[in-house]
Amino acid sequence: MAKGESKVGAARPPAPGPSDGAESRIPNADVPAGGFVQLLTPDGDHVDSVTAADGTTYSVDFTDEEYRGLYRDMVTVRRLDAEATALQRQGELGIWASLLGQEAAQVGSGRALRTQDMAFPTYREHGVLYCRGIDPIMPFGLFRGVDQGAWDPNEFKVNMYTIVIGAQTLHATGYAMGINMDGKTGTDDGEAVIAYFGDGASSQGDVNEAFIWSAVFNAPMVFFCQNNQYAISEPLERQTRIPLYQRAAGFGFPGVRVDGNDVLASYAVTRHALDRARNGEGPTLVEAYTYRMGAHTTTDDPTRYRIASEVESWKAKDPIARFRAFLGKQTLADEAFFAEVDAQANEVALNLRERVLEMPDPKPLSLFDNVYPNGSPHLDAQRDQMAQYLDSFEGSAH
Amino acid sequence: MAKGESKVGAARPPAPGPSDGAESRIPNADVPAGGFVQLLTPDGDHVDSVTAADGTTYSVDFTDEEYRGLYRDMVTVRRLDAEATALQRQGELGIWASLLGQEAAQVGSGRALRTQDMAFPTYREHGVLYCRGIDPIMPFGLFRGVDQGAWDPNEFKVNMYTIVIGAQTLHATGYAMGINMDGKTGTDDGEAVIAYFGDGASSQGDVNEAFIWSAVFNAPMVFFCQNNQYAISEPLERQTRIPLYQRAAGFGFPGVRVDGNDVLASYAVTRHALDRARNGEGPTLVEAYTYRMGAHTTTDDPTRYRIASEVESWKAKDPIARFRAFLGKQTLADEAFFAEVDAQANEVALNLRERVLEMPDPKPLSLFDNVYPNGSPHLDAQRDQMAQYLDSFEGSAH
Amino acid sequence: MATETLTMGKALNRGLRRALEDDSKVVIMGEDVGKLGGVFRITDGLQKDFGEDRVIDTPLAESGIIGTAVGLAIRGYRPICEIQFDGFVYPAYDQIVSQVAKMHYRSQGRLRIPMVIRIPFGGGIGAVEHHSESPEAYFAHTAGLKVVSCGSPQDAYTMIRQAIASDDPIVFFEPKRRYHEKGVVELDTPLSAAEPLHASRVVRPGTDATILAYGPMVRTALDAAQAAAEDGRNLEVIDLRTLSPLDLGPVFESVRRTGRAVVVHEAPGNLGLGAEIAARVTEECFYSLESPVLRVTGYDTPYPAARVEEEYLPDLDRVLDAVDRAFGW
Amino acid sequence: MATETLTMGKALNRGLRRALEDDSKVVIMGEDVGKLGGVFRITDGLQKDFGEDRVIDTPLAESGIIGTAVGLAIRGYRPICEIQFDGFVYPAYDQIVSQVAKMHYRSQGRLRIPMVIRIPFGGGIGAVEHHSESPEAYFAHTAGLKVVSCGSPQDAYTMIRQAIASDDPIVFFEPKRRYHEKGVVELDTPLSAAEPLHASRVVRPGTDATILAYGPMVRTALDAAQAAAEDGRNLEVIDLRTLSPLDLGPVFESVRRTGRAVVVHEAPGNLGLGAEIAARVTEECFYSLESPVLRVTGYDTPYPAARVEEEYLPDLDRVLDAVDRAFGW
Ligand SMILES: Cc1ncc(C[n+]2csc(CCOP(=O)(O)OP(=O)(O)O)c2C)c(N)n1
Ligand SMILES: Cc1ncc(C[n+]2csc(CCOP(=O)(O)OP(=O)(O)O)c2C)c(N)n1
Ligand SMILES: [Mg+2]
Ligand SMILES: [Mg+2]
Repeated sequence: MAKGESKVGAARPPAPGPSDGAESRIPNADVPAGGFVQLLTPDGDHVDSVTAADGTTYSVDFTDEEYRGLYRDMVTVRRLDAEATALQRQGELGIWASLLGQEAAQVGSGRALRTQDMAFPTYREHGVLYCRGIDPIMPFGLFRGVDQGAWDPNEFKVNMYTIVIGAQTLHATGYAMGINMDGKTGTDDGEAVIAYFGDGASSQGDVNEAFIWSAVFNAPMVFFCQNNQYAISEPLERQTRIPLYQRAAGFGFPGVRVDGNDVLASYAVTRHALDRARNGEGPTLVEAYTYRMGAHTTTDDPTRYRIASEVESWKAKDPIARFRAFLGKQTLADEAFFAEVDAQANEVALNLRERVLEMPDPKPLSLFDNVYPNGSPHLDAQRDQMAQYLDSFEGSAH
Repeated sequence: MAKGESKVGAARPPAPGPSDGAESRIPNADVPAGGFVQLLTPDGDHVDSVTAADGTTYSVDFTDEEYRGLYRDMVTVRRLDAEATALQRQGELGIWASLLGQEAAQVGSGRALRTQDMAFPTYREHGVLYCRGIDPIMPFGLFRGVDQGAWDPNEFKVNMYTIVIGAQTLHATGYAMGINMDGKTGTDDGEAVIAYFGDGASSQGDVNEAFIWSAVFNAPMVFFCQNNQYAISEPLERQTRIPLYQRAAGFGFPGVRVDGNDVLASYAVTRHALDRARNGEGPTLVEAYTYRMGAHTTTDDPTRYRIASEVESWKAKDPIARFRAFLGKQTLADEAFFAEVDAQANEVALNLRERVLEMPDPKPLSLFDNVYPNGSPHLDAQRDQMAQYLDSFEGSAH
Repeated sequence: MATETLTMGKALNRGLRRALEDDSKVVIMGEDVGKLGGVFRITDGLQKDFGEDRVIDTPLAESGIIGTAVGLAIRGYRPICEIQFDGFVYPAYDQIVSQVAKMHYRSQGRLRIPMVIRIPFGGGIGAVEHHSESPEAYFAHTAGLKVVSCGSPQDAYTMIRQAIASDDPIVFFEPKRRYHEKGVVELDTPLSAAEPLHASRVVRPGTDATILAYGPMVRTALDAAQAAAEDGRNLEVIDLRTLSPLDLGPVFESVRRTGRAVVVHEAPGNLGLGAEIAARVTEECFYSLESPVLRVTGYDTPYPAARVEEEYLPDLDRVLDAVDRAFGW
Repeated sequence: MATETLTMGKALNRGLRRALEDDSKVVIMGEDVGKLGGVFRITDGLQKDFGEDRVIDTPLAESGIIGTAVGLAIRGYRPICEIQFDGFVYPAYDQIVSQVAKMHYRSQGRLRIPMVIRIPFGGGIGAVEHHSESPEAYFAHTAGLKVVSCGSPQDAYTMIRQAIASDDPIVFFEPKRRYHEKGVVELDTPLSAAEPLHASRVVRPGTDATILAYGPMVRTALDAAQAAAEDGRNLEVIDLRTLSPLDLGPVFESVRRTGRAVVVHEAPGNLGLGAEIAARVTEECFYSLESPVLRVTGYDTPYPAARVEEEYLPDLDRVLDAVDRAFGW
């Protein structure tokens, strides 16, 4: 479906703008106070374009195939996520941080990246990695406990996962400063950086320093905050008393809130912000308003801090269901397509499972590897000691 | 002079409001882009009241005696400051951080505090301490190197100086949370807290966390930022690309910029913000737009990073000269008064000098005192060892 | 006297509850300490019973937690700050090292910061990175802080109460992998009658060598002593309990008898607690030592991936190996 | 070969200049490093000659300095971060300990963070609080970081260039009270021909006891050796130079000859470098030691007010006193 074809009569959502500051979260309303950019309603109705308070008009222009691709992405990352949760339950992963409910925010923003762009994820952006074309097994080493990331950020244009909340936003900013220093901004094919973080992370000093740095150095940055309403058990009100996207204004760059359960709007807003950045117009904060449908991680028990009805109300806004409705309404896809996507996702997931189970445990002595690029005689001695010690046990092969 | 008596025809300064974000500092203009609250022009003309963009009207209502008192305060703290600089040059202080040029911001805000309020200074707020009625010698222990503050914050309602940039803003916020917990907010005689910090400090994570905390807990806080245009050698542009007072909006509380060289406006804006805080209306950020006329500290050489003409242009806005002009124009004071104030300030300064020179050096063994409220046998042993060691030198008396 | 069999986690919870009951100035602050009761449930039920002003869910920022707690302490409160995991204390490092540790000194005794910083620490739980660190040396090296660690449910219950009652700022390391281990806890002994907080203790008397441990390694050391006993070697085990200041009197006394000492901790050996203990024991017991003080510690690498952590962590075998080496010196 | 007499500060400046010339990826970042040339003028003139993109005045936030430098390093830059004073490194502690130190390990060697963190450290300059700290133990205890300190203008010039050229993340401690001391500096020796960065060095050979020092205390140790020589005692002085990893081979060799060792540093003794060195020397030279390894260090208090710092800091007399005690053991 090309731009302009759809004239579904959805009421235009309130444009993003200053709210009264009193109530930042109305869980049972479709649209939060202060509004957000939405191109696809929960019922799957598509509006052509939406103009935000700052005058920016957002729209998407996908081919039919691309629309179906977004659906396939979302279904696949959800299926992979479910497999990971199952693997954890079966003791095959130490822990898993599920993206359930955040597929649209991740696939929309992930697909908005151009090849030359660089992403700095937290620990939950499995969907973003997937959209970068990365083997879905890549983050599993960390969660299985066989490694701690172990990939080259520059090879995949995705930094390793960062668990220390907020730290990666500064890394992203520094990387983006480097883009400026390399003269790789100011044109349509410039480079840009996206830093992912959560609503909770917005309280960390590091994140606010990243805002300052990126503003002062006009870094080509998109700060992509997935506001999934919770930092483990703590609701958004523990982090801010006004909508998060407004934080940016205080630092002198634009902030925009997007319906994070709407893959089209997530794409459009992120793409626009990235293109601003690459063109030398500096940073943008995107708040993707979404919901963590599952537990914080597999060790969490969300029933202790949130009520079932809240979760239910968000189910009505499910990012995949609405996109499926949209594809159906627009006859962009039929049941056969949906079944094929499910089947393929299933296959990818089962393949992943198999490979996760085969991931080799690290060798004991490997714990001494790669502490320093130039090595250390002190560590070499410790390694030798450990080798000798292990040799003292019968039949040990390290 | 009571409110309303003066109808000097000063052009009303631009009210504070959003600027275009492009230029935050125009050193040679009287009024920065974005405006500020000013009640007294550099020529000493007093406007009755000024209404800011957010609708708040600021004015002062002093008796003649109080007006003269403000002048006396400013002259005295400047004179004491000059004495301190001289003492440092003569080797009697290790270092001195001069407040030269910031007298109005400090005296205005310091006098705005009510008895029950608590202040958290940086290392430059000698004028605020003075306004709290504290013996001017109090901060000299630190700068002479005989102690590290050594006063009880609760006795003077002023925390010790904090040298680690920004750290005190969190202390202030915690203290203010305690006021809420004690039920001491919500009335006209509630308690409030003021935290001082600089333009440079605004970049520290701690300061931004303090903004977040105070917003979330609706802490009775005034963040008083003396924007003196420099963090040592770095101009404001290294910290922000929009006016600093606008930072607050991103955290959900009001920010206001005041002419920090105008003691009346500094008083009015601070008093209003403190009263909001004590009444339970939460935090305010006040940006006092001023200029550090001297070096960062006595070890600094500002000629390396700023031009003489800039300093000259700010001399025209001198906070004391303008207040003196105002007193003269309004016939609130005559030459005899000015001479008497100078003489008295001189006397206070010479008295201070004498007492600084008499400050006793700490005894060697005192370095073991007060490490822990409950002491430590380990340290007791070290102290005994040191005592023995010192005894081994002939004629030592520790 | 009331005794109950409690896990260490529950014992800590009971200790915190007692402190909240006993002193209205005591407040608990941290991430998820409220409804969730903390990710380890150590504060379970406390917000419900004491309210949101006493058990405060904070914004997600550790420097903010400690920095605001300093302000609360100046105001007269006694804050207990929970750091969710060992690896997340570092954003608060400046506030702890430059503010908390120094306030009393700087004020020449006029100000007290009666703060307890609770840190679940150590590995062995199969966690991802940053969740298994042993940062105690950083704090023990910092003058102005006191540092303790509990090795049993009874100590957990008593020591947390003593730490809260103390006017010293105390970093309280909880051996998270022992949270679920049970022990009999005497609940009603008055604090004044309990063993002092800053005292080490012989937890198993012996004659042949002295094993020094704290926190999670106390259990490991006791297990090693048990195994050694079966081989006819009689090891004395001392639970250090206080890491700063160290209480080495009982250690010197023991080493003078045994002539051999092995220090065990999970933290990297390089500049760890073991180094300080070895240096001091050598100085005090120079002529009694049959072998140098040996150290069994984590290696000098970052904490490794979970599936190799068992190789990284000291265990019974490595302790016994060190004892053997001490005997073979 | 070009030699010049330079202060240590100027030698560092020349080393930085060379590094900026030699590698276009080298950038300097920090507070006031530009027009001002840093508060100690170590970067004097560099921004003028290399531009604002190579010598970057940053916002006032240490975590931001290190955190963005990590990003620049990922992008292929070689950042040199200046921390203005020792006491202001702590806000960056998390980025240093959890990010800089671990990136190479976490990536299994795929990522390098060739960062140098320059920290003017130590006391003796009459400064106010937070300006005279010796935090090296915090970093030496941290696996994944290397830590060095220079004791002479020549080493300052060579070691800073080696540190910048190294792919390891290095914390570079500069003895600020020695910035103004002069020495002859050989400027053109290729780095490949210079002594390795991570090597300790005998700076005064001797036979009777071994004095170990680094940074500001090298001068003090040499002065003590000079004074002892007048009393007929022949002390060997070793400049440790590398604090992590320690290069103790020459130390063991020396102590086996002398039988006595004294470690000197300004940092508090408790869990300081001296503890680790004492533990290792004892382990390696157990049967050669005539006395335990003694430590002459700052006391275990916060750094005191300037007017009493001379009592706090190790000096010639305290070093000689320790040597006496070693002989009297
Ligand atoms: C510095 C730090 N403190 C605490 C934690 C423990 N922790 C892990 S995730 C989390 C909540 C994060 O919330 P948010 O930023 O909203 O991201 P989300 O998990 O919701 O995606 C916390 C407190 C951590 N990882 N790092
Ligand atoms: C954490 C920290 N970093 C660096 C410094 C060194 N330093 C002292 S004052 C200063 C500049 C402060 O500027 P600003 O906040 O504008 O206050 P001003 O001195 O202008 O009043 C710096 C960088 C410090 N004291 N603390
Ligand atoms: Mg969240
Ligand atoms: Mg300033």
